[in-house]
Amino acid sequence: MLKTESTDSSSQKGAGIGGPSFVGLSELIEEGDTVIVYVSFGSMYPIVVKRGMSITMKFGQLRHEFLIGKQWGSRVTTTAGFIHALRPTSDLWTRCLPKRTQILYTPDVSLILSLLDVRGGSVVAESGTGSGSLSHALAIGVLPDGHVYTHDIDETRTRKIEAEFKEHGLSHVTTPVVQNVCVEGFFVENSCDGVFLDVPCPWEAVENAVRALSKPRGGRLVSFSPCIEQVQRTASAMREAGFVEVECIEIVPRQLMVVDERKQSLGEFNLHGDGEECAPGKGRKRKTPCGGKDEDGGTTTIVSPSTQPTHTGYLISATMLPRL
Amino acid sequence: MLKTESTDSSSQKGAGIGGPSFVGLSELIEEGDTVIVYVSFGSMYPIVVKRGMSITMKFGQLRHEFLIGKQWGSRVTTTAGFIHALRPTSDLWTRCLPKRTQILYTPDVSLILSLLDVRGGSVVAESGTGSGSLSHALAIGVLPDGHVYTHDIDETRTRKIEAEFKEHGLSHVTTPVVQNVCVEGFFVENSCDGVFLDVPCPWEAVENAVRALSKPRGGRLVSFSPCIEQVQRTASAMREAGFVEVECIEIVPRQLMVVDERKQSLGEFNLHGDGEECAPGKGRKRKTPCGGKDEDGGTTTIVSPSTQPTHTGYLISATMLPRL
Amino acid sequence: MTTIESGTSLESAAPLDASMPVITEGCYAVVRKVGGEHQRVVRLTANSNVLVEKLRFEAESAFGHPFGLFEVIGKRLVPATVEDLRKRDGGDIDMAAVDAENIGVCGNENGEVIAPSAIEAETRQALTEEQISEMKKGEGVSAKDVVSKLVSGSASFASRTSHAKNKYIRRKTKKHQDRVLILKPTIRLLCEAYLRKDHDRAGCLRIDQLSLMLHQGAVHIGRKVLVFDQVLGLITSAVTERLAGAGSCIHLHRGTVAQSIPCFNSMEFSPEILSAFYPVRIDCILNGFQQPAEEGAEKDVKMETEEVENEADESPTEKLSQQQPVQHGGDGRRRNDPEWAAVAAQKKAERLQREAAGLAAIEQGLDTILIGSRSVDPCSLLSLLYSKLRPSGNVVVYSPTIQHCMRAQQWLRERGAIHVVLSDQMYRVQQVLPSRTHPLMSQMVVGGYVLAAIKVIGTPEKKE
Amino acid sequence: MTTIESGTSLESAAPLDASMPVITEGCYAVVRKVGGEHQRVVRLTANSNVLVEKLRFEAESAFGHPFGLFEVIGKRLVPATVEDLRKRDGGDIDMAAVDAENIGVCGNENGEVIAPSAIEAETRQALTEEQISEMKKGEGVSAKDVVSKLVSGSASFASRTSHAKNKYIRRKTKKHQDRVLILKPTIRLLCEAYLRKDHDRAGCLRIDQLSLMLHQGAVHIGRKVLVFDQVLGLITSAVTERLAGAGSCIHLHRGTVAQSIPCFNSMEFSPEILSAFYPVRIDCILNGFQQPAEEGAEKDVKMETEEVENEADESPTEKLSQQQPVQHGGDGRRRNDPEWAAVAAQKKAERLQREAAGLAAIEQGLDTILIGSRSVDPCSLLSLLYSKLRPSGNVVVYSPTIQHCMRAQQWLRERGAIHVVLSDQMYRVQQVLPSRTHPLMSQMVVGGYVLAAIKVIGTPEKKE
Repeated sequence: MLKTESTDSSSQKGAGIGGPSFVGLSELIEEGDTVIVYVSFGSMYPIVVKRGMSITMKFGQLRHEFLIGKQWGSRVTTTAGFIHALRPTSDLWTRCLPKRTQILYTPDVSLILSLLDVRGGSVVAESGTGSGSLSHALAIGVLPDGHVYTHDIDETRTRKIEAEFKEHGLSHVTTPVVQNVCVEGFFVENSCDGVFLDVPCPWEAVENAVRALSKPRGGRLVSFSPCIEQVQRTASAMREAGFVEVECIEIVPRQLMVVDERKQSLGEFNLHGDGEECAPGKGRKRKTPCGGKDEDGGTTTIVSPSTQPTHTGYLISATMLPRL
Repeated sequence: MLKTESTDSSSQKGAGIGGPSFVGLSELIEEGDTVIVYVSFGSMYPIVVKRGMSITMKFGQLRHEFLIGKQWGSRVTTTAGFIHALRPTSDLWTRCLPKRTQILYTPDVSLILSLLDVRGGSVVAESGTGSGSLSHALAIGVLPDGHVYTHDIDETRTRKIEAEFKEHGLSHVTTPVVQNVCVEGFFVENSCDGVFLDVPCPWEAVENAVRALSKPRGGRLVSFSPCIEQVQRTASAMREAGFVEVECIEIVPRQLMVVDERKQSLGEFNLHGDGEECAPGKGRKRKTPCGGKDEDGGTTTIVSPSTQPTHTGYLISATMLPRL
Repeated sequence: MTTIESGTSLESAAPLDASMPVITEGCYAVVRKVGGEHQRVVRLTANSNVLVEKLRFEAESAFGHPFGLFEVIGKRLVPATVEDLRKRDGGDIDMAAVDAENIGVCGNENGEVIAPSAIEAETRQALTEEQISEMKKGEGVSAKDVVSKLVSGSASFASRTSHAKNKYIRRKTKKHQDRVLILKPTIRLLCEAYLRKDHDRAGCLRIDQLSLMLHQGAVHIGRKVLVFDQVLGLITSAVTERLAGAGSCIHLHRGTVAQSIPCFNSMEFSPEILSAFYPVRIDCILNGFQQPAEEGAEKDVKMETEEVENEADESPTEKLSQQQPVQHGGDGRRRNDPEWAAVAAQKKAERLQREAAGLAAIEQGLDTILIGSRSVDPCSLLSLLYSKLRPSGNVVVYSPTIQHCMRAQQWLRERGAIHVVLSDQMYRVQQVLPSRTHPLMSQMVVGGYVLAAIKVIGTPEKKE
Repeated sequence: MTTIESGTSLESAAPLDASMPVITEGCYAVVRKVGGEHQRVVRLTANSNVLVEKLRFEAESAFGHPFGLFEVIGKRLVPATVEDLRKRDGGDIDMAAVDAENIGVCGNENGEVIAPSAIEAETRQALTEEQISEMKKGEGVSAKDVVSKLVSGSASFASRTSHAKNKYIRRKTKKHQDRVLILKPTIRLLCEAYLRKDHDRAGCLRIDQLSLMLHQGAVHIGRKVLVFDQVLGLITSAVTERLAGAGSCIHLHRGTVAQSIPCFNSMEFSPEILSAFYPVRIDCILNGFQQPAEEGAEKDVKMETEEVENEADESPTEKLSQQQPVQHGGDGRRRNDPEWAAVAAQKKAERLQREAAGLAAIEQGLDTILIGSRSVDPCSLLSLLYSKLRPSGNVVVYSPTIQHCMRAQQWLRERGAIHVVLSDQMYRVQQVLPSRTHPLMSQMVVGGYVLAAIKVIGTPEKKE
């Protein structure tokens, strides 16, 4: 469906704050910027704009040239339709990043930042890096002068996130590391305001997390686990390690859609039916017959789509108090 | 708050179908009937009507005499207000029964009946009896010619449910038994269409449940457990015992209230505030000022009360296929 | 079913009920692949094939066997027992409620992270899809055989952790599963099947909310229950079953005969149970609870014969007059056939008589009104029916549209109804597997709202 | 906070940041009993007592100590460490997220059911409430001592299963807990505290939905974010923090000065962070994004002095001009005092200048509009503000009222906004204890709806 002719983007720009892409707020799209090519809801592609390149999507081709000098948010014509050129944000990036692993999605990512008390200047350690969905949010959150140490056991993934951070103007606040935090510990000690774990056996990393956290400032530990068995062992390990306020939260988002309310009287139904008989199994957009008069056409909400994510994982969080 | 002068109701009537109380549908209230004295939402008391008795509630006293001959559903005056005399139903009974233990509430009770495929004529075994919330629903569900064997280790509870069944016209379809199903097994073998477990270690009763279920007809096993650890062991035991379609469900009801929508324009808010400043912390019923004109006063729903049950237990259900 | 006399344990007694339910030609069944996610409601007719999640078998091969577990071997069903399969193949045969997509990165028992290379290697499979397909066509090759071939064909299997091995086998077994459950329809199974098939037409009504309606509506034997069912007959079926032949399920319907209630038909109720079922035309309700005068015999007879032709399978009342299933006329029968017209006329007379009885029951006073609405405003029903509800009677309104329930609540409150409760509920399936217990990652999340209330008398109506 | 240079591990290095946060007189703190369910936001002033879940202590005894864990001994706080307490008393000190009422019938380790007599016996306690109360008044008697006395006073303790014993101790310890956490306010803590205190005034805004707003609104340094905050300043605080002093948080407010934002005040932002905070009167927005002309100096000065008198604690901008906390005039100061009037006049000039800068920022183009509404229709805000949003800018609307979000969604769709997402979410706390893991039995279940969208250009507006 998506074919991009440029996979190598060795452009070296964008290392400073206020630079391009994720943090910058320039009026116009420049070469080297990351642009989210938004086709439709749920269908968008990130590209790094480079003259001579083009992107081919299901509904047409687009030459990067056409984007340069355009205002962010512009509608741009492709060979067979149009797209919108959006400024990259952490939320959009999560929705279209190149997936190398299971990733954390926006509802969890945003809550994790709050559970870690992330703010400008925070020092945060994360493992594993995965595809960098959370890593981007953390990096943007600790700007201008905090730091994110992101650990993964896989060198390929680490190198990829390093390149992405460079492209996105986030290198100066990030350090990707190939390191198994369960075995080798974290890259820094007595330094962090927050530690985040998304590893198969988080309980093995809890003691190392204690070492990573700043002693004088204290800090927060957050762990994400899909299964309750992991939660149980991790919570015990946290209590054992001296954390307080150990709490386990689950959130389940629900996407809603605004639709016209179906409303007819019994008489109307008796006369005309409910419009189902004619077109069985044809989805939501059926018109409910109500005998000509379109009386109080209210709206209502439905959950849509009908099947949605109902679980991603449990978030266990805890506080390490300042230690003298 | 509630003081009833009559605790002994040794009336022997009501053993047949179409008799009084729970199953009967007579027009008028008679002596010996169980009546739900409904004061207000969340406040109701079950009584067995007996001449000469009276019930004293927070808002007044009511002599049983006044109920006799009244139509069910009537408003009846008390010394300091009024009540409604309601026909007992399984749902109302659950809300006001004498609690001897933790009980199962309507959402779980109703789903359990469906998970057990309860219908007229079903033979069902239950343990423990507890306060008989589910037992009543089961007994009514298997009418006219099914049977409910309800087991408990506590003789007091068993004797009480026996008396209640008599009072409620459900004796002929019920057999309360003092028996530990984990150790001694169920009262009947090769007989049941459904077995329900609400015991601390349900996994210990699974093999006995298999024996209780009808071999030629097969049947359903449902177990209720508050903690996930119980669920894990029970599910394993079920699979081990040859059940199929082992499924664990959790339901969380949410009570909603219809209220006026708060809606004002920015200008109205700027001029009048939102009505909060005057009466901080005074609950929901604040009036949002909107400058006189009461424009499109729509309604909306809120969850109310703000704190609600968010977990009762997990329901594990499974099917035992017919065995030759 | 038989009630057992209390007083003694029945160790080694003979089966109490020898009528083990058996699959017969033309019967309805709920078919589900073991560990599969979908269940289908099918009518098992001779010469028909049943397809469920890519597994196909000949319906005819099920006839005469008890409902239960089967293996599919070369499109034929072979009865199986859980015990035998477990003895033969080991492990648990049940894999329902397992996330299909729950793959991702995972650790081994020692908590070590598995390098992604191990996961990517999963695709390094010596067997091609065609070869697998070929294997399965051959008779006698079970899913187990396919999976063990897949395991030996996997380049990376040996290098995996045992946790990962377990997962791989589970997933592959599920995919190539050749076991099928053929179950007698129950309200529970039908509710799930129709919700999955078309949740919109089923009004998003889940089994938990259907159960709640029955319970808050106090539906039990002897009660007169009026049902407005825009949800494929789910409510009508459940009520009819609960009445167990005593009381009345008064079912309002459009047109001449009850229609759009496939669930009701699939339940194949016995005549005894059906004796409590009273279909009544909405026309009658709108006509002041009177059967409308005949408009034109010509048109009516035409409709009646059309009904006999087209709705034969759909009409649930026919069993009332005959113990044996009706042999429906083939396509060859002509509308003008006088014999056919006589049948139609008799059916019509029976139908009208039944309807009259239903209307009489309404006049005696209803114990419960159950409304399961999709498009019809419940207030439009309540304004016609509420006066027929006996005091202390129950009304329960279900709708996937909150506004329906909000308006109905206001309507009922204005008329002094008490114990008014509006609720929705979350319903979530948990995967329960050793070390992998969590709610399913993705599920159907539709549902509706249930409004319950009790009618009382003696309360002055509130002014609005 | 300091960034560590990458490249080497820092084993046994000295603390990087010696500025361990310390409790000072007049500072805000979040106070919570260990294992307690409620947290309170308090300002710790000399001579004040703090009461939290029946535990009372003198605020003054905390001054000079770092934020953290304390024991209350005779109304005085004594700093404690988790390590010491665990050494001394054993067990885990943390009992948050445990159901208080989760008692009921329960089995022992061998799965035997406990006879109800054992449970009822719990009330057979030799110690009276008065005796317990007396014990706790005496200095040096810790919760642990109380509990051990309770255990020896319990007639049935010995006969219990060890599971039941464990439960009993846990429950009693929780009740008589004398340990308290005094924490520096964070957005997370404030959000929880205010939601519990008055969920209605907090607009039912939970931390997960607040976080989602920030994220979908792409709030980060450098952005110009307009905030309409009817939720006690939760959104304004979170945005101001995220901007870290770079960018603009333009806060719309009623009246002369920003009001009803207690969360903002509790955060005690540094002047550096506050430099990105621009309060702007709604009057200006309604006046075509212009500061309204002065109406009457008399009234204005009166308001200004009232502000100085009454809203001193509430006014968040004052720190901008002074590094040190302002010493507010006592009640004795008179409104007509010329010195006082001069202070008021200067404050007013600063305020107007700041507001002008905020209005200028709006004119330059907003990157994000965040609306957290309780009563104000979001469309009424969008119709004024949307034109000021830059293309590719984000708008996020939160409201506890779905209709607000529904109308806003339609409004945005009509103007061609893309990536329009409307959502709510379930939020549930799990109790995680050995063999007793389950969601809390009862929780606050309020919440709201989050609507997010992105503005684009070049799209023809849809006709409606």
